[in-house]
Amino acid sequence: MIQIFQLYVFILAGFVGFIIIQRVPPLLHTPLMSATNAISGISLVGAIVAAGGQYGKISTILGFVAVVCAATNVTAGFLITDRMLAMFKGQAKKAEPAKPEPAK
Amino acid sequence: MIQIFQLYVFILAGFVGFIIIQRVPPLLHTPLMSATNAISGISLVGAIVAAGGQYGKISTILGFVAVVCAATNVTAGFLITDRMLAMFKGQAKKAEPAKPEPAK
Amino acid sequence: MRIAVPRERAPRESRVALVPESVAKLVKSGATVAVETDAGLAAGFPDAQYASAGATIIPDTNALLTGADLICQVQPPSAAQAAQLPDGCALVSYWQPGGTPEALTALAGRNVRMLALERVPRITRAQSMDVLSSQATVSGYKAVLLGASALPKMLPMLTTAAGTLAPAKVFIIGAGVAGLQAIATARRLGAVVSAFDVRPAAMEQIQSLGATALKLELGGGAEGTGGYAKEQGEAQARLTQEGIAKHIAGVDLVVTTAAIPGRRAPILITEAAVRGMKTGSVIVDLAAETGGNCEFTKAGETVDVNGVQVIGPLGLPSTAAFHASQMLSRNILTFVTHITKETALNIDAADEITGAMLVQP
Amino acid sequence: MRIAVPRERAPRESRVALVPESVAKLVKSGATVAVETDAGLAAGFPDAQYASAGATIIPDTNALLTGADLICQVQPPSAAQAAQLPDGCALVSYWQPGGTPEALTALAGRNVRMLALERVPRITRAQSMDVLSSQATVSGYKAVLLGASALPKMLPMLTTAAGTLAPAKVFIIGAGVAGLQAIATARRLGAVVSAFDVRPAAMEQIQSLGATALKLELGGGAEGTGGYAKEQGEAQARLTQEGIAKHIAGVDLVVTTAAIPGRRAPILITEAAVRGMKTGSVIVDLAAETGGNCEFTKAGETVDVNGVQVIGPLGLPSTAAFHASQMLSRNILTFVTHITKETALNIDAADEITGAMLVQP
Amino acid sequence: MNELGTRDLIIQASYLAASVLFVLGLRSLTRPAQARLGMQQAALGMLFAVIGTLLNANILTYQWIIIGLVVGAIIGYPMAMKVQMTQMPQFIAFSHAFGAIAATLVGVVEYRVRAAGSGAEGLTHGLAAALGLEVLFGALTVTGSFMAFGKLHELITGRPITFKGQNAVNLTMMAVAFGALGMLIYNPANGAAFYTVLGLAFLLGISMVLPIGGGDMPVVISLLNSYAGLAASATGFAIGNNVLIIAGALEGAGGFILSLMMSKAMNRSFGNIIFGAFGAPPAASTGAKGEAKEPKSITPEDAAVQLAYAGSVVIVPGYGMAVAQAQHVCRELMELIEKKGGEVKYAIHPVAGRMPGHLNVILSEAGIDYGALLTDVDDANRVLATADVAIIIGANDIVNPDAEDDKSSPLYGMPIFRPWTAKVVFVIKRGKGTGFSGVENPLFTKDNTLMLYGDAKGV
Amino acid sequence: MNELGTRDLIIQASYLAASVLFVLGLRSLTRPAQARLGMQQAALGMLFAVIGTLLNANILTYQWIIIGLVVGAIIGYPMAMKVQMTQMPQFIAFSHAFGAIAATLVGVVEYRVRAAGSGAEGLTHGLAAALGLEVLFGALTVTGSFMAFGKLHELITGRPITFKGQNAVNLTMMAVAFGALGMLIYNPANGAAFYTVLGLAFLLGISMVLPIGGGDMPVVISLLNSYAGLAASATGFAIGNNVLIIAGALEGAGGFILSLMMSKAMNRSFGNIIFGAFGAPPAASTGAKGEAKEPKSITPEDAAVQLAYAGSVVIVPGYGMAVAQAQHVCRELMELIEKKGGEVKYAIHPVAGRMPGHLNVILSEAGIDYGALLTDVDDANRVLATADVAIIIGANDIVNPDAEDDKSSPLYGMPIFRPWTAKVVFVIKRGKGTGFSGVENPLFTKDNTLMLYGDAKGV
Ligand SMILES: NC(=O)c1ccc[n+]([C@@H]2O[C@H](COP(=O)([O-])OP(=O)(O)OC[C@H]3O[C@@H](n4cnc5c(N)ncnc54)[C@H](OP(=O)(O)O)[C@@H]3O)[C@@H](O)[C@H]2O)c1
Ligand SMILES: NC(=O)c1ccc[n+]([C@@H]2O[C@H](COP(=O)([O-])OP(=O)(O)OC[C@H]3O[C@@H](n4cnc5c(N)ncnc54)[C@H](OP(=O)(O)O)[C@@H]3O)[C@@H](O)[C@H]2O)c1
Ligand SMILES: NC(=O)c1ccc[n+]([C@@H]2O[C@H](COP(=O)([O-])OP(=O)(O)OC[C@H]3O[C@@H](n4cnc5c(N)ncnc54)[C@H](O)[C@@H]3O)[C@@H](O)[C@H]2O)c1
Ligand SMILES: NC(=O)c1ccc[n+]([C@@H]2O[C@H](COP(=O)([O-])OP(=O)(O)OC[C@H]3O[C@@H](n4cnc5c(N)ncnc54)[C@H](O)[C@@H]3O)[C@@H](O)[C@H]2O)c1
Repeated sequence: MIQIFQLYVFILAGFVGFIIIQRVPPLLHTPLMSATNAISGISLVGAIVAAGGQYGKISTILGFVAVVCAATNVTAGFLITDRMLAMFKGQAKKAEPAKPEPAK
Repeated sequence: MIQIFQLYVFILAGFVGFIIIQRVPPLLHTPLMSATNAISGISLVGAIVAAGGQYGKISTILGFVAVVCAATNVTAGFLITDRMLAMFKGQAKKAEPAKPEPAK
Repeated sequence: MRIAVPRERAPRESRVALVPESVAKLVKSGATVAVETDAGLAAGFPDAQYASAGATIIPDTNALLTGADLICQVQPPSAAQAAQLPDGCALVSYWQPGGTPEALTALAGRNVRMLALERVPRITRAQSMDVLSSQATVSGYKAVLLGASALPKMLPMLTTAAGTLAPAKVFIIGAGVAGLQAIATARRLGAVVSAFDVRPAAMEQIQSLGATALKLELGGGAEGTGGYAKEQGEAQARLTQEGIAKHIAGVDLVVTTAAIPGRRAPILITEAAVRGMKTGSVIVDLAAETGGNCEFTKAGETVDVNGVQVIGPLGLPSTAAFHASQMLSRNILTFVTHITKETALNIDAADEITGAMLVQP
Repeated sequence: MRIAVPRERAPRESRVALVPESVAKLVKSGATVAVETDAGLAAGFPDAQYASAGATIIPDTNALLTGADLICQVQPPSAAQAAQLPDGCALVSYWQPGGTPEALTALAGRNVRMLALERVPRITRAQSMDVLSSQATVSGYKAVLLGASALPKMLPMLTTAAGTLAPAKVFIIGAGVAGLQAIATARRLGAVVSAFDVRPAAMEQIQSLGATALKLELGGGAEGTGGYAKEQGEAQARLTQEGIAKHIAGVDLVVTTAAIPGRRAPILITEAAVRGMKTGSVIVDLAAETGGNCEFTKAGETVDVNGVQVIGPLGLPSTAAFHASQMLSRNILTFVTHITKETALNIDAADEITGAMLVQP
Repeated sequence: MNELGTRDLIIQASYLAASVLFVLGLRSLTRPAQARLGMQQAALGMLFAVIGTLLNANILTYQWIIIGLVVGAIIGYPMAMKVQMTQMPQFIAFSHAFGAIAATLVGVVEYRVRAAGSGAEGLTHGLAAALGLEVLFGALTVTGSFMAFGKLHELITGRPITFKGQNAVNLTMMAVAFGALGMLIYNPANGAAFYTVLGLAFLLGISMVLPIGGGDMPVVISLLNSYAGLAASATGFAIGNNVLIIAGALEGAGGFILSLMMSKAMNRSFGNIIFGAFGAPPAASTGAKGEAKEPKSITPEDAAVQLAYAGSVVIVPGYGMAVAQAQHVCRELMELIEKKGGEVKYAIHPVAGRMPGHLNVILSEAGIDYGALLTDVDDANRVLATADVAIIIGANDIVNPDAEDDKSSPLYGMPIFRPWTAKVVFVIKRGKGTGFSGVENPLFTKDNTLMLYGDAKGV
Repeated sequence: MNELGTRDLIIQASYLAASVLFVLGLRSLTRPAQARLGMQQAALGMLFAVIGTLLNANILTYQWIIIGLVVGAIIGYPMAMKVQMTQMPQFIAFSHAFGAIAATLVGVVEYRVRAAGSGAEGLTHGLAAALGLEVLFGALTVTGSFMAFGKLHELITGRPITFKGQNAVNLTMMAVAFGALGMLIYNPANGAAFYTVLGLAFLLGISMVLPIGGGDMPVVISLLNSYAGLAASATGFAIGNNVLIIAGALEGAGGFILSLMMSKAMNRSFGNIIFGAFGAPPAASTGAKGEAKEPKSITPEDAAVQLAYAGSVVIVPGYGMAVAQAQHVCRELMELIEKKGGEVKYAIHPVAGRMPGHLNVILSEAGIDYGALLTDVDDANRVLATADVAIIIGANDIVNPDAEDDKSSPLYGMPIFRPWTAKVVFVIKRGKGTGFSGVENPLFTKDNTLMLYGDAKGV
């Protein structure tokens, strides 16, 4: 049963990703790329399990390397994204994307 | 564990519903209302289980009524939706919603 | 019913009362139309077109008028012409300006019912017979062309390798039919346009053409009945003059169109105001016919005051005789249709429109 | 350096070579400027403005010219004026039309270097000195106003209670500077505009102003050097004439601007073409000065051919003397700056621009 | 990995397929051109779900199920096919009530079965919570939907029914219901608590809808949709069925957001509709048929969508367009429509505006081609008669039918445009002002006329 | 109902929170104004996920984990803070490679552990499939990302590297990799198959990116993002972790659709970029720095969004605008910008167009106020120097810096506009045509200049 549920979760999450990303304006494509990269650092979770599991020396070493790499990815990913988005900050006040039919 | 997964499924599906419905143009609000109504006929699934389970007479009767009601809902719901949407058919060729920035 | 269209004889008049298109419609509705030779020539409608519209071309005036039930012309009849008309006929033409008491007596003598075009009431139903509106349209347009031609400047802004030319400033006084058309024309040519009118409703109308409305603090509205303006009080008038004087000191071209029905046009631009203008400025006074809105205006002449030209044009519609005739003819056609009943003339003095137009001696 | 600006004496010339604004700039750059009394009056620049710009106003022509290093004027010098000039000075003005061999001899006699404004080469750098362009701008604009005033129609389409007036059809021949400006002006007034030019590049330029380009099948391009047109071959010319004749039969107003530098203007509208036009149509021939594009054109006159008016205007820029002078003056100012080096005149015959403008006897 | 039996695999696969088809179907509604196909997919999804369920090993007898399905189809089919388009909203409500009955009944059966211990598993706290929520939302939806149907079908008055202390009563009922729910969860075997929840939910459904006006019913129906969705989800949790959870969650979230969007489109706050329905009834709105002959209004967004699907559009500009200097905006509109393959013409009335040729000037300023103008009244009326949409921008007198119909009108005798011969008419003006002549315009209350109030620049 | 321990509950709650935060964070990217806050939420989500994991009962030693986290942070921080904005794309690729290494290593560890039987469960077929896919996608991403980084950072030539039979080689490798994967699933204990998959995936990563030009790298990076997401999801399946599944699925779907959108925005087909990268290198694109001094191009959508956030905009129209008759479109653009609070000015050059005052005519046709015009070259240059965006519409010679810099240019000495002093410059023209004077314009290759090819009507 668990696998079935996992499949549901996977498919639904894929849907969510699909629909959301489709609506990201081109201006934010680069930050988005960076953001998905940051989130892909989620392998850190796997890495932690591997590194902390004490499955033997090699596994621990590999796990350790994995933790380092994943942590690097997470740190760099989120920071880069944040820096990029900070550039929009000053303009953020003007807010709200373009509407096709202005109602002035 | 199962409940956790169910919760995930519920939350993710809710997200999907939320995001999708938000983008439905006002023109289609009425068909949409009808469509969600049709889908709410999904209780048919529960009704079938209840009616077929042979949990005793009362349960079976209640289940039977439930099946009738749900089947009515499903049939009417989908047919009404279809009729409404058929009205857009003639215009469907012209397709595609407005783009804010024309690129001719 | 026999309709006669004589050739206009007044100087500066190039219009014709009915153009071939209207003639054809009248003929189709059962009337007989006789047109004097070369009646439409000056307006750009040669006899051949009338002939093919179904009219008879008659060179002799007497022959033309004989047996006519209705005579359509532009200018009012002279006493001499009036005496010539067939007994009991009807005449559709302008009566003012130009109609004389003698002519009226002569008309009465021949039992001719005179229907004055300029008296069409300004009600919604009669809009398509309203010659004042249709001819004022031409005047407003032509006045700006006249002014723009006389002006030593170009109206539009132009950025060129030889510097940027500032757009000319044009000021229109009186935002009636002519005034609004003048605003539109000056705007088309790229000028920066402002305008003034005493009627409060005119403000919005001025802005609806993209011009700025000059606001003078005067107090009290000035809209009379039928869309006409009523006369201003003494104090108001002075305030208006002063406000205008101040404004036109910076203006290149002024077109005035202010009129009050049945009276001398109000003086809006004083001597001092003209002297306060820049050399090379131009004033076109469309009210010249009724005395002018400017103290210097001489009807039919151009006066140079210290380098400011004051032009008092007469008969502007005739300078665009083709289109002016076309509209006039449409107005007359609609009116003729209004006063005909089954191909016969039916002049009903009790009718709201016809009654208002009948000139009683 | 002393610069003198005489009053123009030619008939129909109301422009002035330098306007107060330019004078002020020259004075600021270290030159002395003397202006003859009333030199700018006709263009709308009174002496007072010159005085406050730093010029000396001199009533006497002789006194004005004495000691002048550079004389700026619009019209070419007559032989008499040439003989009056101070020895060794330089003169900036138009040379053609109007410059005579006698005057040239007289200039040579006084050692005067004549710099002809109309010879500014058409290179990008010299655009701001290009008087042909700046004055043609005025001509193109005024030509349409002239035509529109003469036309018995209104240019724009108007839907009124008295019927819908069709917009007038305007046709521009020659899409050079004047022609393009004419297109723009007619379009502004609401006319339906078409245009024709032999240069293929002009097609796109015509369309860039929202007009339609008339396409005639002729074969072979016609762009010479410097943006000027070259003369057409015999057969091509005939085809052009025929194509134009066919097109203008349905046109209300024609403005012709076609010119080939240094030659008589090509005849593009033949007698037959004019006779094929509607009564009331108007032709404004801007090439009148160099012979006209229409066979009937008489420079400075209006000819009536069967109800078609052929207008051959002369000196159009002078009719908008204020703006025309302003641009001319800017052109001259730029050129004067080009030929001055540290407040002294420095006429370098080897310079691409100056060299081209020097009139050699 | 605990491998599943083939049958289970098929069941799960069809559930998965159903879920995906539901999502895709709803998604298709964001694009009108694909909506119909999408909903047919959703129907297919429903079929998968049913088939999957029928394969369920727990089902011992098919007899009643088959009969039930057939009977349901027999009731549903004519209901759906006969109802008129204008009655759609109430029949959605009606059909909806049926679905809710089913959900409620399932909840009751399940509770009975589990409480009796005859089911596969006993009653846990979680299960009790799920079932309690199921009947709460289910029952509320049943009576609420019937009420909405009644109001729309005018069995009950469409006007809000209010009485003093209504809010207090509602709040008390709600509190009690939640209290009972709490008790149920605390002690799953507490049957009294379960039925209290059920009963109160029925009452709540009625009392919630009572004070809401007929015009606001579509918002209510949407909200009830949302509740029904939550009920379905709860069922899913209770019987461990993903399809139910997913479809329910889709509906729950979708219905809720839809009701928000609808109330926004009606320019009313959601809270206002649901709770504050006291005082004056709403003036007019989409589904309302109550008030006689008030002009119908519409929002720019709705108009924009309708325009996007119009093939031929005639714009009738008047003085108001000049006042608003809306010519450029109007041109943009034209370009948008033309890009979609529609055709736009402008009908210029001889006396539109305040001077001869006023609108010619204005439109030529916007660079609109002479070719797009209809300047002859008869021509224009011919084109209007076949147009999909007529847009009246700041015009009034020139489209006043009184000029033809009412001899006493000052406009009588003036030739006018007949925009009402087009399929739909939009009128854009600032408010209920009259034109130059100062007379009222009966056009604005015609059935196919929709008012779009605002400055003429506002589309 | 199998109740969970408190610790498990906390873990699951933090995972759930992390999942929701990820979704919300990504969603915030659809609204530029909230994007930053949203991504900070996502970072918080990551924190939750890590904390949740650290609570995992299976973790016996924290020492290496802590050290690893600290080391990672120490490496990542300067990397992120020092990199220049223009180098973003390559550093995203670089950082991405690290994530992929982690995923791959986890896969290897997990396989080793499970194969050795020392883990909680043994190797099922499903687990083998999950782990196989994990290392396949993971390893592919590692080398692919490094390649992309190298190309963008110009360690490797940005030009596509192709050789004959490349496709055949790639396809063969792919086939073998999938074959090995199949064997692995069939026999989970087949370590050789597992490592074959791993090795081939490394090779595939290289060979896939080799033939793709530097300009197309952003598309590739996105696609690799997608693969990394799938790897993460596979990990999630393998170790039964929802957060991994959700984050991975979000990324997998998102990255894929993003790469599709990007290739569409570059007007190239996706397939073309990924498979057909033979022949000529792509002209130019957003992140590419490869080709020396090729003008950078941009899509109308990107330009539109950048404009939406510009405070002051100067439009420099030239002859091309007249040719395209784009004045009305230009006015719309102006209105859009002004509605957002931006200010628009038009800089009219003395010799813009083909006749004196050409652009005055054109702009007055569109009803643009004289007040919005800058007609003095010096004034205009002052305004340009402080402008956020300069838009050159169909102008060329009048903005050619050669007129100031290059004595030999025919334009030398003409006063010109200096749009490059504005923060960003958009140039809208049909192609690489020259202006009236026929000379090249070095403006177009300046660093802050972005070309928008197309008819001038196209924004
Ligand atoms: N053409 C001529 O020569 C001429 C001359 C004089 C008189 N007239 C008369 O003028 C009338 C012309 O008819 P029409 O239909 O063009 O105009 P109208 O009947 O005067 O109607 C104009 C409408 O526009 C609306 N409006 C005003 N400003 C607006 C804005 N900024 N935005 C949106 N709507 C606005 C007004 O309603 P709200 O206030 O509700 O917005 C008004 O009802 C006729 O009665 C004609 O007889 C014509
Ligand atoms: N103002 C005057 O009086 C006058 C008179 C004669 C000559 N000139 C000369 O004309 C030039 C004026 O400079 P300018 O910058 O205005 O124009 P320009 O230098 O001629 O450049 C026009 C640019 O517009 C582009 N273009 C053409 N059609 C287009 C379309 N439909 N959509 C988008 N882009 C289009 C062309 O590039 P693509 O082909 O790549 O699209 C071209 O590079 C100066 O050299 C001046 O000396 C001026
Ligand atoms: N209802 C209809 O059918 C109809 C028909 C035609 C005209 N009208 C309206 O009638 C009005 C006047 O038409 P007209 O042009 O024939 O009027 P007109 O020629 O009599 O006067 C011209 C304008 O001068 C203005 N004026 C008068 N005294 C002034 C002063 N002291 N200072 C400034 N301005 C002064 C008047 O207000 C008027 O606008 C217009 O608004 C027109 O729209 C209505
Ligand atoms: N590069 C520069 O700096 C610069 C400066 C000024 C003008 N120019 C260009 O030079 C060109 C001509 O300028 P102009 O107006 O002084 O020219 P012009 O007055 O000599 O001629 C006017 C027009 O008539 C046309 N023409 C000649 N023979 C014709 C015929 N048989 N039929 C039809 N048309 C005929 C010409 O092609 C020209 O367009 C323009 O395109 C202008 O843009 C360039």
